[in-house]
Amino acid sequence: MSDVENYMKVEFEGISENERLARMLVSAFVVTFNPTLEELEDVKTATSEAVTNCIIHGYEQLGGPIEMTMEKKGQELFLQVADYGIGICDVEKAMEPLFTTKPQLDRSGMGFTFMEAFMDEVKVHSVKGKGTVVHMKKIFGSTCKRV
Amino acid sequence: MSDVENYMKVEFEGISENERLARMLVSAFVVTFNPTLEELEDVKTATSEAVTNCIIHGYEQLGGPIEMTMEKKGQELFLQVADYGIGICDVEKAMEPLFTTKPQLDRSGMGFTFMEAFMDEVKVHSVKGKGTVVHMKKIFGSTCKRV
Amino acid sequence: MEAEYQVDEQFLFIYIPQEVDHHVADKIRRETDVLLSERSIRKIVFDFHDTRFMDSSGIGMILGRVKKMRKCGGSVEAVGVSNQVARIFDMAGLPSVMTMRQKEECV
Amino acid sequence: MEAEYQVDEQFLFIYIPQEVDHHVADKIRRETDVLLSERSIRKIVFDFHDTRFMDSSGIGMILGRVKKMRKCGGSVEAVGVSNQVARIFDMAGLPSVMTMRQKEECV
Ligand SMILES: Nc1ncnc2c1ncn2[C@@H]1O[C@H](COP(=O)(O)OP(=O)(O)O)[C@@H](O)[C@H]1O
Ligand SMILES: Nc1ncnc2c1ncn2[C@@H]1O[C@H](COP(=O)(O)OP(=O)(O)O)[C@@H](O)[C@H]1O
Repeated sequence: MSDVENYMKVEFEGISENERLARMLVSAFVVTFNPTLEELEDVKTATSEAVTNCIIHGYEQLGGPIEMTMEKKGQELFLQVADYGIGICDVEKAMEPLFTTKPQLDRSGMGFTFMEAFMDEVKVHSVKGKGTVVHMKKIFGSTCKRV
Repeated sequence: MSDVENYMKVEFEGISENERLARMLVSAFVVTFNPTLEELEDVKTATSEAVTNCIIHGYEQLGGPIEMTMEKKGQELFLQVADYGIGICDVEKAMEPLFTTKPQLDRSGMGFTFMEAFMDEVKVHSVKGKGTVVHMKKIFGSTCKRV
Repeated sequence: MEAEYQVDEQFLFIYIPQEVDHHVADKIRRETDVLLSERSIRKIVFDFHDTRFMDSSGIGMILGRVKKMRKCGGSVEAVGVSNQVARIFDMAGLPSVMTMRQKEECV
Repeated sequence: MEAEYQVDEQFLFIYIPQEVDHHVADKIRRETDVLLSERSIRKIVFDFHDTRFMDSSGIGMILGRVKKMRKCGGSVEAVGVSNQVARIFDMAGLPSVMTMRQKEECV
């Protein structure tokens, strides 16, 4: 942890009211990167997607603890979002655009696609019946833009 | 925990840059109480005092983890701020207005006084060499105002 | 933070709030479907003038209404879409299934 | 978020930022003391027009400057104090050791 300049770990209840809270938390942490408006929106959107997935898929709307960890290393943000819910059987399949297991709830299947589009790195670790962790990385002030 | 409607636990590094972060976190949580501007300011000020004390006194500006816990029960907010720092020998003395052990840092000794003025309850548990927890309670929308 | 609804003949205007996440999208979905079952609506106009945040839950809610309206020969339109929201629309391919009009913005 | 300083003859004007906590107060304390050691200042005027948050660290910083100025026969004044900040000033008894002028506010 020696090269971590700042960090924040948060745990909160997995209810949909807290999706907004999660975006506010990540915004509060990310201001120290002096982000552009677009960078801030990127991180807020990715956070919203990951937290929503814990609530709807991980806990199937029955609630449970969500953990978010943020670390600042130079201009890099490491963001983790975790639940202790049902887990994902086939992560590769889950990450395909438009794939969703909850079409009856009008899910678009674009959650992981947005996370990948807006962050510089997205990795998912999931164990069936144990839970899911999404690891994301964002490099602020990078000159290479996505196409 | 059955009557807790919502909660948030946060851990972050005890550096002065994070005093502002702590106020943003508590503000984000407290909006769900639909607070008046004055109630919001009260809680922000009390949080700022407690977190600053962990940084300056608990960790003597050398850093260390600060934990904040917020719980919503109806219109009551339970706010805890904790450090694992040097602790307080004489809590009663420490809570007296104008008492400070760091006059050389231009401390006013008004931190605990402000916490008590702005919150409905303040309790301090501290163990020398182990750390300090400040438990605070705020009742939102209460008609009885402080004099 | 609440959506507002206005029915004018066969049009349903939905004024979308500032932020559309799953919590908000779910509420709009339920409220809209009540209106669609009670009134004979041919066109939904989503008004995004106030909206500065939307995620994939908003996309799902809109696509669901597009499907529903198509079944009865109706249609869906989005107006006042900011650049921020437009990039989400574009990535999800929404402009190919519905009319989208962007907000005029000074750059 | 940074304080600004202006020296005019023997006056030091300090424009206080929006929020004054320990982090900010400590910076102002250090910057002010450098100016006080370099220039011959008789009066410090803290301008609080922009300030909407202050805690006890701000009080300590101001009281420290009051003591310092008194030693050399100088004084300290606060102007543009909002209701929010004034209630903090009052609780700490600042008005009894320095002049404080409140901001005109519509209630
Ligand atoms: N935290 C999670 N726990 C369990 N399953 C998940 C989780 N996150 C995603 N999934 C699975 O991955 C699928 C795709 O997710 P995503 O791309 O976000 O689309 P959507 O949320 O619209 O379904 C989900 O439908 C679900 O089956
Ligand atoms: N978290 C803490 N750890 C150790 N000591 C503390 C802590 N909080 C307060 N104290 C002690 O209590 C005293 C009074 O605190 P306070 O009223 O906030 O005034 P101030 O911070 O201006 O000194 C401090 O000077 C310090 O000795």
